[in-house]
Amino acid sequence: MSTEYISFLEHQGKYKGIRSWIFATDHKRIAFLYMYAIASFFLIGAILGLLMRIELISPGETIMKPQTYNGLFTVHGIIMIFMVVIPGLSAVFGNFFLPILIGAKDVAFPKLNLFSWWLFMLGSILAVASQLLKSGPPDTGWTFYAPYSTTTGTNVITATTAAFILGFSSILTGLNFIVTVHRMRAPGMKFFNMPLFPWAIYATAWIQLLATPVVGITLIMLIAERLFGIGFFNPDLGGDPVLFQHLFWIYSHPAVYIMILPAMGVITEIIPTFCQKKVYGYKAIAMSSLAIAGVGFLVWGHHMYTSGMSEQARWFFSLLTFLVAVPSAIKVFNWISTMYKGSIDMKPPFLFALFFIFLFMIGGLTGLILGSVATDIQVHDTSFIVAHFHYIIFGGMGFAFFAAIHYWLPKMYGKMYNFTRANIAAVALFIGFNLLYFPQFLIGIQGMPRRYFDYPPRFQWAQITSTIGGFILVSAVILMITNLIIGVRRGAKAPANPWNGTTLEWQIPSPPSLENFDEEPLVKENPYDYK
Amino acid sequence: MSEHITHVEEHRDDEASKLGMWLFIFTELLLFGGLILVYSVFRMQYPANFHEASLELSVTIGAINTVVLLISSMTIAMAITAIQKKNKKLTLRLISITVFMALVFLFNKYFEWGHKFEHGLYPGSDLMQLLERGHHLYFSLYFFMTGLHALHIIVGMVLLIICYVKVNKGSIAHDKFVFLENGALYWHLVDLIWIFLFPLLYLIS
Amino acid sequence: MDNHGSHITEYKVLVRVLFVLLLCTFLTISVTGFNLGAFTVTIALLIAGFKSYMVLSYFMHLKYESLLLRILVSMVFVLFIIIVLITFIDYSFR
Amino acid sequence: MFANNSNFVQGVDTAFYLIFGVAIFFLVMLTTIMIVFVIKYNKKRHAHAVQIKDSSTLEIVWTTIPIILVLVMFYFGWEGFLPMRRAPKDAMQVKVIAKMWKWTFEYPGMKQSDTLMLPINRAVKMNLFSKDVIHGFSIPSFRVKEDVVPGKNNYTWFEPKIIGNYDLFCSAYCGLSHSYMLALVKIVSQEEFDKWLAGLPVKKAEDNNEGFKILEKNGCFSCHSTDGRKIVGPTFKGLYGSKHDVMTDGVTRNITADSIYIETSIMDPNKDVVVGYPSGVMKSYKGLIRDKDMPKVIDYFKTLK
Ligand code: HEA
Ligand code: HEA
Ligand code: HEC
Ligand code: CUA
Ligand SMILES: [Cu+2]
Repeated sequence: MSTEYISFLEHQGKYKGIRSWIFATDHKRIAFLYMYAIASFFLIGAILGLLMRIELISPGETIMKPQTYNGLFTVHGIIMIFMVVIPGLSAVFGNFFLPILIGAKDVAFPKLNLFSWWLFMLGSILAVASQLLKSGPPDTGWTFYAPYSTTTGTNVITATTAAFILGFSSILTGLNFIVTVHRMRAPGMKFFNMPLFPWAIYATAWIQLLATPVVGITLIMLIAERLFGIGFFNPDLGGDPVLFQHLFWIYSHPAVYIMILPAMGVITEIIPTFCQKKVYGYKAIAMSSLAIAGVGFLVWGHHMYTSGMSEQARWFFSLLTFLVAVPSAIKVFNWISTMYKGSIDMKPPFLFALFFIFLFMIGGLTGLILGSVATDIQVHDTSFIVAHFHYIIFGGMGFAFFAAIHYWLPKMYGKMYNFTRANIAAVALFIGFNLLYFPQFLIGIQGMPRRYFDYPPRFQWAQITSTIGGFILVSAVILMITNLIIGVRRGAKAPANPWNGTTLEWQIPSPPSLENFDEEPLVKENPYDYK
Repeated sequence: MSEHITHVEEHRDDEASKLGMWLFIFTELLLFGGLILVYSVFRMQYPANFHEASLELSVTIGAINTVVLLISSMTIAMAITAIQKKNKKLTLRLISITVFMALVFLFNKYFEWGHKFEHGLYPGSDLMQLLERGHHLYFSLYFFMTGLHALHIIVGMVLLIICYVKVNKGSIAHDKFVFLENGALYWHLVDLIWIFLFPLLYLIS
Repeated sequence: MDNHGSHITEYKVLVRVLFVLLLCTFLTISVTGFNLGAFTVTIALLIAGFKSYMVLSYFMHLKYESLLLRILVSMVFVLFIIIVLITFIDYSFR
Repeated sequence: MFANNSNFVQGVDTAFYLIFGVAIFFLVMLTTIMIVFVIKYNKKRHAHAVQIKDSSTLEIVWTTIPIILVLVMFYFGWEGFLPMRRAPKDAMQVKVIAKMWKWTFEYPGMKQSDTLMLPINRAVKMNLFSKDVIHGFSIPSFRVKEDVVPGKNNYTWFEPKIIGNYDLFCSAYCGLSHSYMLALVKIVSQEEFDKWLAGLPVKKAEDNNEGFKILEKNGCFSCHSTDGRKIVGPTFKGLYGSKHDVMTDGVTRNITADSIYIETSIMDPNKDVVVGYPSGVMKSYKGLIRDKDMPKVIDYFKTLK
């Protein structure tokens, strides 16, 4: 059935215009839908973050009232976590490249895939609405800790409903991907012939599937608590606020691995390509993804060291937290070893990947400080935590996203972007990023609490540095995005295999045709088979 | 060109659908799992109160409902055997029995809940606020768990009714019955959850 | 793996399973009638566990499914039990 | 890096130094290796990649070493923490009462203070109580932090070692004025402390008004004063019977604060929002204050002339 090649972007389906997008069941179009939506939410979230930074530039009231600030970091957190980084890589690049990398025509359930996107939009709209509705933005922090969240007068119900729906969308995406990996691999492709990005997506999908229901039911309980006073979390009625924290983190710790595993997968694709070298320790990397996903379920209590948990629980959670760091360490070692004796081509995606490794190491290594009980007691709920997770989420997942878009954009749009500008943007991003978040580590150790609208003047030097860094960061992001947009609009035509990669996506034209493969793809023993 | 699109959509893989259904069942199990976790924590903290409060429930109604669900689970499993054996009429009959059983279950539940409501016992009621802590939590859990379960019964019923229509139309037949299989799986899930809810809520000593 | 060769569970097997399940239900109710202290819960849950095993294997045909699926199902139950146990590391020592 | 302000500083800081040491070592080492590779094996210098085989020995080595290292870190972290759970029996007991957004410290003999005054070199056990939501009791200089969870009797203890003034922060997010929920910790000599404690007035007997108790229990006084001060919300002093402007659905109107208005203000506070105050800050107390208690509350308001 070899028809002449028509890219999926030009392909004429049942619908025309915008409807050919929002009703598309093609995994590639859905990936684009996600990407545009997520990029817009990222923009909103980032602006909220920047507003917070401006507020914090000096002690006392600078540009807003405390209530506004409290609403800001809550909505910033909800948007960034539930609408940007959790769907981020897996819904965009997972959707686009998972089927291609395993030699499939689409995901297992294309309609369900579209449905997930619609749910995602519904949840997102609700989340944004919670910011605008009458009683004011939710002011609970993205963690919705009871009993504050059960008593505050703001739009908590709207926000939790939004999070619930977003969670449901995430579950369906995960379900779809698991079935895709099990049932849709091209003939001859065994599990251990899959590239490592599909492996990462597969491990992630299991977390999405198994952890998300727990937060779903927790949020429903929270809503019922507000509506009917069922009392599960209200100490006056015999409930237990700490139980809420358990339930919340049973999901939300695994969720941090939903964010980082696909990022690690992306990096694992990029490094071998630009080193022209087989990835080092294929099995170790694949297995460490599963190990992170599995052990990640057992460490949630490290967010609750100061909540008054039993000593035994603190002991257990601390021990397991340390152990879960080991598979991440293995991955870092493997990436660096892959560079050994490679032939390294410093193109923008690779530069982003290097920055990723550095920032991820800082984020992860400070995670060790948090895993140890004694030191976590000191820095819990301080800006040290804020720095830790921005390093690991934005520096990790964020930079991986940027790396991925620079890596795969030629394939997705069939166009090239300007490398010099991309490199400048990457370096500026890196500098701005470190200026923004590194000072937060320092004042965090000294005790600057997080979620503070106002602070003692002795911390101001760091806050100013941060804010300056924030502005550099914004400029860099704007530069990067402009460059990409120019590339897509007016860039040179991209060849099918611009980086000389070996995985399946590079064997088909850019952009791919509707069914990806016109003839059965050729599956290799080892996906990273460089000569 | 449009045959391309239809081609992608018509790709049929029964094993994939079934795997998908099983994965969905996993999420449902963990959804109730969260509730059971809450239940166990509170039961550990208020054992005596939970026992006293559970005496308010009628073991008889609970037991009848258990039997009803078990039977319905069997009939829907039989429906699959029947369709595999190309016995369309029997399949239809078995599905109707299952749906009927579901109605009986809901009917019982309705009376059970209604009875509580009459006594002013419902989430958010004044009486609830006056109860002892453990009793309050018990009844909150009771309403929450059985309520969510009843919701699943309703969803399952709708699924089974769709199955009925499809069997009738012939779009579910002996060589393509994965939809019925999935509907049945869902129904068994409802049964599975009840198997745990029954002793947890009704039989506390 | 393909559907056409899939297993057909005979009616009488299903009836027998139902019978066992009903028996178990009766057993649970009568067990909780006696006061065996902490054991009552354990026994009730063990019986419930057995019942769900029966439902899973026969009604849900798990017995005739691929090994992979069986492993996955048990994985989910094990995961849940582990989560409960870990939570109780906190609650039992408070 | 830190002065020895309390007995925990050493244990905690040892863990800090150790983990930071390992972290910096790995960060520097791996970054250097990475940079060296990038330069040395750049395409220009190294045009053809050399494919190397995986080595299981290497894999095992770099799995084992981190495992050993993390276990060591875990051990020191735990050793630094454990003493925090071993409060001496003879420690002085101080009850910490947290409510939105104020700390109160209750010393033996029903004496209350807003400042945490403590004698040097004496173990104190802080018994943490919250009247409303979760707060966080945190004194960074002493390396102590524990959440103040309503309905749960958490505690922490420490032994101050250096005379001086320290900050006490509320570390757990607790709403509007979370960042203003601060207190001063003053470490003084034993004599000075005794003198100060002796001079501290005994807590005044609870107001016996039923309505007061209800409002106290619901934490109204964290936002409303009874002495004319404006805190978060308007004062209750003279409220009953007064006339003032409120916004109802965006329209300003003048009302008289009668019992119906007060009841609406409590049950549906965002309906009539007092001009000059934010809406959405006060939550509805529907279900928390029962209807039959409402007359008592109103009666109490009447007493606040
Ligand atoms: C992408 C998200 C992400 C990821 C991957 C991680 C990864 C880790 N996190 Fe982080 N974390 C968050 C997101 C993330 N975290 C967020 C959002 C919060 C705050 C939530 C909130 O309260 O709002 C948080 C909070 C948080 C806490 C709670 C702090 C507190 O509130 O008191 C803790 C405590 O243990 C912790 C630990 C860790 C650890 C040990 C890892 C490990 O997995 C890291 C492993 C990586 C490495 C170790 C680095 C690479 C390895 C080497 C360079 C080799 C050398 C290594 C060794 C010798 C071991 N994190
Ligand atoms: C992915 C996660 C993510 C990301 C990317 C960010 C990004 C940013 N975050 Fe944060 N943040 C969180 C997740 C994230 N955040 C979470 C979970 C919390 C905790 C909330 C809580 O406590 O409950 C938090 C809390 C938090 C705080 C602490 C509040 C407090 O405790 O008091 C601060 C303070 O400065 C802050 C700042 C910022 C800034 C300045 C940015 C950014 O502004 C960084 C700069 C980036 C840009 C400015 C991009 C600009 C983009 C465009 C111009 C166009 C974009 C378009 C396309 C991509 C197409 N964030
Ligand atoms: C979180 C802070 C907060 C708490 C707690 C709080 N209030 Fe308020 N209250 C406010 C604010 C802000 C206003 C003004 C805005 C408005 O009218 O909604 C207000 C307004 C009022 C008014 C109207 C006052 C006037 O001058 O017209 C009454 C009456 C009132 N509150 C009663 C109560 C009672 C009773 C409680 C406790 C059961 C309580 N409040 C708890 C913040 C609070
Ligand atoms: Cu009290 Cu924050
Ligand atoms: Cu975590």
